Amino acid sequence: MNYFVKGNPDLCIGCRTCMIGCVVAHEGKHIFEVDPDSYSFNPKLHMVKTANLSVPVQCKHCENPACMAVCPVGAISQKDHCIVIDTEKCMGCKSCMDACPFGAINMTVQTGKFQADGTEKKVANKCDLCYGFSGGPACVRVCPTEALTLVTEDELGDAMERKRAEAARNAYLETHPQE
Amino acid sequence: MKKEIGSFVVGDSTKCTGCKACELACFTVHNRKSNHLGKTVGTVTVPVTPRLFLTKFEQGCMPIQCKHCEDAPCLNACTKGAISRIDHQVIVDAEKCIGCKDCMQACPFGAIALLPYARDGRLVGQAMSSEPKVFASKCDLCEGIEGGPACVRVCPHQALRLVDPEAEREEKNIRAAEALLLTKNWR
Amino acid sequence: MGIPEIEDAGCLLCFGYNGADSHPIVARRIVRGKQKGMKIICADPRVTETARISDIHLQLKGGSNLALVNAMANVIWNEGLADKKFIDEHTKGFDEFLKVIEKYTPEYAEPITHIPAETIRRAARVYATTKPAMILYGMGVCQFTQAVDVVKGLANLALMTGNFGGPSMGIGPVRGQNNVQGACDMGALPNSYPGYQNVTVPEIREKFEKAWGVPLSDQVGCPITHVPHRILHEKEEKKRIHAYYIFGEDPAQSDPDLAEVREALDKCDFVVMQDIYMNKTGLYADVILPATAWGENEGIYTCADRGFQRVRKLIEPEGDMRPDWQIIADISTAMGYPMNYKNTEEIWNEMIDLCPSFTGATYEKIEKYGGVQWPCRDKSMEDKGTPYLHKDGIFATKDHKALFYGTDWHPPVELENDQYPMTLSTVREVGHYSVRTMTGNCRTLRNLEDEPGWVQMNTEDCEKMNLKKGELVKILSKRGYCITRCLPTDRVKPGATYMTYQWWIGACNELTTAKLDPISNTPEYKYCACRVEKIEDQQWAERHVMELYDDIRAQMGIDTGKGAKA
Amino acid sequence: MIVAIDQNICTGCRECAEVCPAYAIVGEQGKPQTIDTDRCVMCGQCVQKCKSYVSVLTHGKDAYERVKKERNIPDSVQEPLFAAHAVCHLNEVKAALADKNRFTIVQCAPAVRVAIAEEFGAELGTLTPGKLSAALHALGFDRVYDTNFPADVTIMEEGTELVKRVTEGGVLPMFTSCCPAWVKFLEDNYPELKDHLSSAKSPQQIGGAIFKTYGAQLEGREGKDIYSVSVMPCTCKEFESERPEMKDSGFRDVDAAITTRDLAWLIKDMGIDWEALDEQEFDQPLGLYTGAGTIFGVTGGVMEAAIRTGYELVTGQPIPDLEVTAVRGTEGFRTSVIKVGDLDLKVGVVTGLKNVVPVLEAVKNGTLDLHFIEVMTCPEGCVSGGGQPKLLMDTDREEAYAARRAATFAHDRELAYRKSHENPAIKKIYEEFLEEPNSHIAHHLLHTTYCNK
Repeated sequence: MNYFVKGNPDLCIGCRTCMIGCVVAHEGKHIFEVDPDSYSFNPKLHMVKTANLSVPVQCKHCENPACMAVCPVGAISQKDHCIVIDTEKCMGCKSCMDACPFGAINMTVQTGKFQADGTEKKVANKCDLCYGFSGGPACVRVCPTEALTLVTEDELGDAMERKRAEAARNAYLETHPQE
Repeated sequence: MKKEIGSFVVGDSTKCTGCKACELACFTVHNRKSNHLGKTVGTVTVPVTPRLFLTKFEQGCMPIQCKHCEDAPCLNACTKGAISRIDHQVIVDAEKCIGCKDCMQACPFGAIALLPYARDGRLVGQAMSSEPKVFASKCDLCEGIEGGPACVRVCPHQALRLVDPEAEREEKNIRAAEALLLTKNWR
Repeated sequence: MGIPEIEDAGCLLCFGYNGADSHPIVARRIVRGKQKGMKIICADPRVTETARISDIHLQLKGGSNLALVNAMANVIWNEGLADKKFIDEHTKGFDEFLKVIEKYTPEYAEPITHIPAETIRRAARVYATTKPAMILYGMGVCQFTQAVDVVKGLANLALMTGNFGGPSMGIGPVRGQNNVQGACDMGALPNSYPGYQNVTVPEIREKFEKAWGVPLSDQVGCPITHVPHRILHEKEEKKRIHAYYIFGEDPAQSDPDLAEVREALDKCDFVVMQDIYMNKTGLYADVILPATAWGENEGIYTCADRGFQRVRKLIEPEGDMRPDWQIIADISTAMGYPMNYKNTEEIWNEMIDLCPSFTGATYEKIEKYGGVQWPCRDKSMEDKGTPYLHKDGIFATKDHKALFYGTDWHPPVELENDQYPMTLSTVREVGHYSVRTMTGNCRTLRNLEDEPGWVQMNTEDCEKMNLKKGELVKILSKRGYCITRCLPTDRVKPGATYMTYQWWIGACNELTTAKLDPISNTPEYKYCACRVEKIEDQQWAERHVMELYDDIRAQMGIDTGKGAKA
Repeated sequence: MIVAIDQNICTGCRECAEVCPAYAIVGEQGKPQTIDTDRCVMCGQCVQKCKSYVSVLTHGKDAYERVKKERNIPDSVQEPLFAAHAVCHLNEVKAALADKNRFTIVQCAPAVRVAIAEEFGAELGTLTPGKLSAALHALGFDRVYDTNFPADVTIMEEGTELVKRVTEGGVLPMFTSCCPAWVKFLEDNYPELKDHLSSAKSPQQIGGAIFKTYGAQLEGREGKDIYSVSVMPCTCKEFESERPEMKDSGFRDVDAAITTRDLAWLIKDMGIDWEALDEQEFDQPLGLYTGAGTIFGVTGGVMEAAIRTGYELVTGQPIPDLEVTAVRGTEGFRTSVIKVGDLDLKVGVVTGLKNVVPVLEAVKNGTLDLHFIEVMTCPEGCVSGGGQPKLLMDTDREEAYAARRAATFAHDRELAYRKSHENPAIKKIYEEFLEEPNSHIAHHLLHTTYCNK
């Protein structure tokens, strides 16, 4: 099963540290020291604030990802529990963006890269669970209120098992009220 | 200051009947001025050159048109500089196009066709050939045409949709966030 | 009380304080408190993050604070929820207070606050019956012309429920800016020497004269908010201000009624600006003194909970700049009073020896314990400072009794009218701090939000005006206008608008009123009448904003070649 | 075959089936469709709707020229061709025009003059009777007459018939019979109600019968020498002209019925510059017409024209309000009661053939209390006919119909005579030839009974 990071609206304070953490992780820690035009500020998760909730939304790393299915150039693939975009292959057609029901994919400028007519090159951008970096997803690590968790197969499986057992116990008690 | 990306039109094969009203409307609005089209068929004197293409496949049909890619292969492939990005949209300059077919090969959607080029109600000819000049015909999102994409407007089944990708993404974000409210106690 | 105590309170009354946007680290304590079962009552006209997770959200109409506070006191008394024993043993003036709050029934307060009477009752009951109950308040209380009265009103609630003198209770201001507490502690107030020692008390003056070897004035100085008046309109020649030395402050951005501030800076004979980056005030300065920034400095900051903390230097400053303390020492020396401090500790030691409440807070202790909350009077390692004040109900008055202080509510100064039918309140946004001298120069944060900022408006209001998210709008008051982006949100009530004050172009202080609280001299940033206008030609507006931005950067000498550069 | 679907071009979208009032289009979704000719009423709405054009991309470079040839379309035509189409008869007409021995008479229907200019780039609903007449003259027709004149005759005949049926107890309600698609629909689906149809022929056929008799007399010729063409907004008129009943002049009354679109092709094919044409009158006397004849082109127009005349026939008084707005409108079925002296004339107007089914059911059940019902097959009457200029974009449809309707009413208002019985040419033809409405000769030439199929 693919892993994914999910936010808990009860804990989130909407501070967007996760977004900054995401950029810092993906661009390397030196972004505070280098020319601002030399790096891309492309958070891979999006803070949503409505009247009654604040929470970041990011890729669910679906098991049957629509984004992967629609990509005409095979730039989206499954790797070690996550769905990743190969930005070298991506040509910014936005099909995946249109296909994703969560709005987890956006198009971002690739700093320093241009199209043939000199305009900015933009490619698809989404959570890659900090694929290839040590320490796991940066957003989870930097959240001041621990509102983000990495959901793994084991954890989800355990939770489901626990819930099933609870449901079974409850059903049993229904027919054996004396116990 | 705002970061923007290009809009595009997408078809919905579950609604499309394949009537080609979109193709005809596309041709009509794009040739209204350049080829003096009126409102009726009788005013047309040039071949129909749509910028989107009704496509049949095993399970149904739908129009296919340009996605206005943000790193557009057609644009990058065009050695003649006939394709450029104007107001976030990928636009072909038909006058500059020499019909080299590179853009067609680069486009993974087949969203470009080489079609006869007409001006002032007449096909444009070329020296040393009886064949008319052609141009790379692709969706320009009805740039400069009042009312926005004609295909979307004329579709009798609302099978075409103009996508504002960023706005739609934000809306989908909200729905996803609301789902998180329901799943927050997943453990 | 200390910030860490928040999460252990039984009940938190969060009043006019938006932790998530102002201090995420404090907000974290609130979230943790919620997880531990803390009841949260949030009084705020907006749905803040705290309001969102609160048990009761008192979404009051802006400018009705005291009516709400008095009504809560009224309910607590009338429903017999007051701690009579505490009142009898530890307080004075309760009977006079009762007379004031008598008329503030919830029904009386309902039309003023726009909160249903029953909700006020519910909140008062929860506050009075859940122990320990803590009150946090912020600029939503302080930035009104009736500010000090409301602080006292909140203290009244804590007093009448016996919520003083123990952990996780009492009333705590969560100060607006980092080290603003430190600035006050160090005497950056018109009326006090370091350690809140009044300049008008002869013995204190003499103590400082002796220590510093110079004669000192016995006159209270001029509050910052009086400066424009003292430059522009002061009749008495002797009182008129001719020179203005500003450091770590950007009045041309952060003070109300910017047009007046600019006029004052223009007319002022001599302006010195000392800051880490160029700012709006710097455009009017005769002399600019570049100072080092937080990572290049070392010294002590004071947290909102009176906690002294060490700040250490991370990197060596590059270029022509010095730490603030060195600049001051050099200027002082140049003006004929030599200051030859070798380091900050030397200054600190001189200061704590002159301030009885700070005397015990040595560098050694702060290092060892990670922080010391004053009062800390003894240098022995046993005196670890004071996590919460008024222990056992013993107050810092002569007779150790707290004084009830009741006042009537009065409305804000500038109310909505036909010409300006909406209200404007200035607020904070997380990620950008104060006047953007710090965060505005952080590229990463500027990527998150940049000029010209946003005006938060209710979605209905936006629909009525056909305003879309991100559209540029003009917002005006009778003092001025600015251009900013529209942010439709259901978190604010119809008729109200909110803007953050750090943007150069979306400078909401062009609109704010300079009317002050009579005691604190704090302006009414949280309430003035305004109007929002749609801009039909958005392309023009986008261009105009870009030109303004380039223009300001050019004036400040910032490279405008491609994007703002620090 | 008059209306057909080209199997090679049809994409199977079945948009035409949506507009077909006779459920005559059969086929699987996504596969080429065919027309069930037994059901088809040839109204041509499918032709108007079809957008599946002959495409270079889909059908190849040579497809366009091939299809044009297959359909006998003039070579000069360059406009898009579609899967659903009306069969073109222009070759015969062109041959007749070229034949010096034939005396060619043309008539054109009221709705043609408010639409044909669209095919030359004019605004929707541009009114051009003068240019239309000039173009027909330029094409070489020996006489350019007008269907509006026989429309006035229709009113005299049909109005008289109605008065008789109402006063003498005939079959009621009486249906109009001007619309051949409607007549065929009734014959196919409700043959038992045939007696409800007015026996008066449609204006086209009345014109045809008159031109080869009275018309021939006026020219001092014989009917056999005359080649009679009609220009119609309608694809079904050709079917009507081919009906075996329509030979009362002794010959086929109308030799060819072409559509507005066909005429535009012909004008272009003959190299006539529409823009440069000077306005010309229709030829006299059989081209003199009234506003009543003109409004036949819009839904409710026949009814309104009939009332304008019927009122005076019954009461002997001029109608107080000439414009009978009560019967105007575009709803599918609308009824009103018109005070005609002591009589409360209960009338109904149906437009859009699908809307007639409940009306017919009610007539069958005897639950419909009306005297006179006008039925037109096309959505808003003949202005929206299947032979009219075809819109490139259906989003213009509403505007097109409204503009053509408005132009028709504007034409009515500007004409010298607005009631059929006041038309001097009508008075003259009854004096000289027809004697009186519903006379024996009128009955012979101008009325019919539709034979059982």
